[in-house]
Amino acid sequence: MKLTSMREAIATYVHDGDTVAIEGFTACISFAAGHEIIRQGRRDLVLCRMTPDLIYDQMVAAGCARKLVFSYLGNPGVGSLHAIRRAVERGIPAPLELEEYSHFGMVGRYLAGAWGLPFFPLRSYLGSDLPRVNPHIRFVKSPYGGEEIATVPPLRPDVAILHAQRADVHGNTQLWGLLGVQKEAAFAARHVIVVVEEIVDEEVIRADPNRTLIPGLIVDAVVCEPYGAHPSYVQGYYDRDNAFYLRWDEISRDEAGTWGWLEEWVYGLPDRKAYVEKMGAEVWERLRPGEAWSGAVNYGAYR
Amino acid sequence: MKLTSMREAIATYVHDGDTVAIEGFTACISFAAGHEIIRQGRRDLVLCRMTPDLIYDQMVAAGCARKLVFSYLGNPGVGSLHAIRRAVERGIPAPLELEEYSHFGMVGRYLAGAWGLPFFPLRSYLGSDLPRVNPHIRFVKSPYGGEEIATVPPLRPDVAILHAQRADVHGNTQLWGLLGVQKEAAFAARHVIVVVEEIVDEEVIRADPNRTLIPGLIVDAVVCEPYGAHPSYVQGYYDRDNAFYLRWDEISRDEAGTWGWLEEWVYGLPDRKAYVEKMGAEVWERLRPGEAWSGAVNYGAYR
Amino acid sequence: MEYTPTEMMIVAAARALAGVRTVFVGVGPPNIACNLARRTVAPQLELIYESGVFGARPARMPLSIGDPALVSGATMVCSQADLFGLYLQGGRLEVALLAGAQVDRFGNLNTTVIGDYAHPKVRLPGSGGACEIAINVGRVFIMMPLSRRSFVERLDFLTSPGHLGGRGERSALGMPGRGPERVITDKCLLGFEGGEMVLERLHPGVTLEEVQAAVGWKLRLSSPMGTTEPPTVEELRILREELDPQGVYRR
Amino acid sequence: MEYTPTEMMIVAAARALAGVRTVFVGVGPPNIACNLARRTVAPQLELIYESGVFGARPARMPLSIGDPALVSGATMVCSQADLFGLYLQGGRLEVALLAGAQVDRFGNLNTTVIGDYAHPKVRLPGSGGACEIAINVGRVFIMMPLSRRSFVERLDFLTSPGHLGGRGERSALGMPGRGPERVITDKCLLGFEGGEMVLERLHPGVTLEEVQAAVGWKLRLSSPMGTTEPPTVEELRILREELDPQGVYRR
Repeated sequence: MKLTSMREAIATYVHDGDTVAIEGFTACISFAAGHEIIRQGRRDLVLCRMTPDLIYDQMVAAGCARKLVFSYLGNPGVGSLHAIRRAVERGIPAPLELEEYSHFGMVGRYLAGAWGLPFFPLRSYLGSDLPRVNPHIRFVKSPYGGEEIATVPPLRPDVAILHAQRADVHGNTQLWGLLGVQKEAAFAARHVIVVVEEIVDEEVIRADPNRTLIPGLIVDAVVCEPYGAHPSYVQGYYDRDNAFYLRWDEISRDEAGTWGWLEEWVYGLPDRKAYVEKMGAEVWERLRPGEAWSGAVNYGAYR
Repeated sequence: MKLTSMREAIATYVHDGDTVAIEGFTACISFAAGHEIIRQGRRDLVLCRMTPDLIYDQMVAAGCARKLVFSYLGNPGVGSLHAIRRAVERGIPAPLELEEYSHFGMVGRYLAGAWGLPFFPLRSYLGSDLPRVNPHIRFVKSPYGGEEIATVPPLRPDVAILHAQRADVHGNTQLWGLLGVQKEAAFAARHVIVVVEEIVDEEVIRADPNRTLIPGLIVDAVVCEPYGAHPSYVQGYYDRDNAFYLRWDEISRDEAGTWGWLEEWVYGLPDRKAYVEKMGAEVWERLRPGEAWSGAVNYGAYR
Repeated sequence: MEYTPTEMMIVAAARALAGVRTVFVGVGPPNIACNLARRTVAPQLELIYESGVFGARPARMPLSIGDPALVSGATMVCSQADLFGLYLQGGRLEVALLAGAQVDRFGNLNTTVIGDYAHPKVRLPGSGGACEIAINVGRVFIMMPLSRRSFVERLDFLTSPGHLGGRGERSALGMPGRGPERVITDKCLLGFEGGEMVLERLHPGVTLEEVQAAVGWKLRLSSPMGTTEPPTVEELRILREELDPQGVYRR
Repeated sequence: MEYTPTEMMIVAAARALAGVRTVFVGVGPPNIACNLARRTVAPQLELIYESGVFGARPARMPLSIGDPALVSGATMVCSQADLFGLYLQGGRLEVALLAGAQVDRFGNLNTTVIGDYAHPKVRLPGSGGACEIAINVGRVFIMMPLSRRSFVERLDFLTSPGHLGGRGERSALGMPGRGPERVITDKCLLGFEGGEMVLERLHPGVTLEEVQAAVGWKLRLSSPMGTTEPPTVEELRILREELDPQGVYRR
């Protein structure tokens, strides 16, 4: 396929029981993909993300997940993720298994997966209780002097879903602003869905090859979904909807409120286009940044 | 110091016996720095480079080096490096110790140095004779299933010298085109000298933060040396002087020819400026590429 | 001039950054403290955000460490792999400001759970980058309000190592960083001796009894006991007018 | 139509790439062969250069794998760490074309020294990326002119592993790649059975005796022995007019 709809992409590459990584560190989180997964009623997913954020709070509330692989479980700058806490503390709607790392540990797991390594070594976890509750965190002796260093195993998601500013129809994807672990997650995964604000001509990509983060070579599906990362943000396209991150703290405090929101904004809508329309022009107006251009560099024409 | 002359930078950060890495994969090789090191008569250097190229052939011929740490010893696209072969095969002008890896092994050594790791694991060297002749190449058992994987130790040069298109006076450096191991070598080194075609205003760097490869934080000296990478090239600024790479094959075939060239183009000149003038305008004209601009992206103004 | 305990804490943290070149920073009070330090005692201070931003020059006070305002106009933006590999583990960061739901006398921090891990009373966010920051950064400043709920005899979970059981235990494990050096609270300042917290200064108007009552173990005291200089007019002006005009962090 | 042995070798290599999606390529004949394949049997073939360039569209024939003409207009340029880590070791590359100063019957390659390592008769360039390419890439095609100096009974140095001592030795060591699958020369085509080279086809006009005389061990033969289809007019036209107008690689 390659260029396709979100409905098609999720139907084809996300199955019950799959290990799924929707990454993006604060920026470029594909809420559009998460909502479509909820709509299609996927179950028993193993959800991987450094920072589960609101998107996994919503997917857990909707009953899509059986397990979370993560390193920071909070609503950034606000507080708790209430739906996930309900699942963990009280098994609502269902018990949720936790596999917990630190940020660097998650980065190392993606790196090992992407680099085809049996493990990744990192200076963390010494003296911490984390290895006690997570048997996947181990230690190895350096062959140079025998020092002990922590290791994490490779993470190979069945599918990684990454949002970015733009790609061509072949899936060659360019991202700027925070890079998070988008590249490592993409290369670690068996299948890759790229979601972008704009599909651009191949020549736009080829004009700046150093800006290409994910090559079409490893991309299975490209979905064009403007505002698809809201309420997170896309550098240069729209701001983070901090007001919504605050509102979610109230919405999600009880099951009724959470369900009400899911009914209205996910189940009640056919697709992201409807979400964007329902959200309304003034919201997008409020979130639109001014312009700040990068300037251009010369690669040179060599004949 | 930071912004300074090549003479100052070399005098301050390159000492007899130091471990030095002048990196750059085909592109952005700081010949200007290598020639200044020759002029200042440094001795017993341990020279590290994936591809020693002409610059180390010249430095070895001049008697600067006691050891080479490398992974590919050739004149790319042409043939042998005759001066280095004379040193290795016949001890002329002096015996040269070799510490030999594969490309990935050198990359892994820089990565371990840059990342503060005691070793870097990689899938190489199995069944090869290289570990037999290089005891620094070892193997470790994975703590997940006990598979054996090769390791290389960290490389921490006393100084790394990297050429790039541009930097600001604080040393914030932007590079495009081939990236080689410039970033990893810089972070692995105890001191960093950055050599650039242009010093630009800090605002030019800040307009495109994703393009910044080496932060001023780790840079000790910035030298502005236009054409400082000739006969290698700088993307968008000048072409590779393939004619010179071919000519060097003849020049370097005997000691007399090699010495003659060094006398005329290194010892006989005070600095790079003189080299550029002596080379002549028509050479730079011949090597000037046409224009091919990257286009600009919008980072957005967030207030 | 009037000021709140939180303002005193922020000002004290800013002063502690005198002479520091690189600080690993999160949002909220630590971010305010670092920006106050830049405008006062540490003009050369470089802030590095966990999101991978270096040399940020935000046009507004960032609301999260991933705020897009941190990116536009920054000196450099790097991947999380580079941030943790090249900068943190690579030994490029001098100081980090950390906090937790619980801290013990050795500066070990808990940000994971209250109660039993398998059946937590409260599930907290977890490590984030704190565990490797605590191990790799040059020096750790702990910055959190003093309270008996937070300063405990025994942690429910050790997320990020401080001095573990005391003197020498970090180096025995080969940790690159020197670990916790100061604890900056809204009531007092503490240091460490032999890996254990020692009360060094009381903020103006705070009594030793108040402090001891808010700590879950018998505090070691330095003598003579000092008193913190109150915030200056200038410190408060920058804090209130430039850094936190909405007064979000004043309470 | 007349053609040189080198042209026959390049054409045979191009044909061998039929159906391949990604190839790890160096300059010289392999580069010409890959570009010929794209224009004939493998239009979807993606070339990846050791210098970190993907989807190159050079306006001139590159003179080195680091030629700036490969960068301008390419789909992506990445660091050497990403190239070897994400692409090669990450298992994204199907085929690589390799050569050496010496090859043995198991497809093991020597690019390091002739003679003793400590006191070499000839010091060769060394591994470059060949050692890890030979271990990690899906399948290896060896492309080199046949000669008794190169096809030897015993290597002076084993730089890049082929099938080592024969069947199963690679997998026993847990190598991701399947190793050498074809040997493409200027006189013949060879395959592997049980990890050992087997002569499969003679190029037009070449005799079995010529081939055996240029190989340092008793060659195993497949029966029936095939003959290579000579280069077509179209293959030669593309090769001579489009890819190598100067005729550098025709000799």
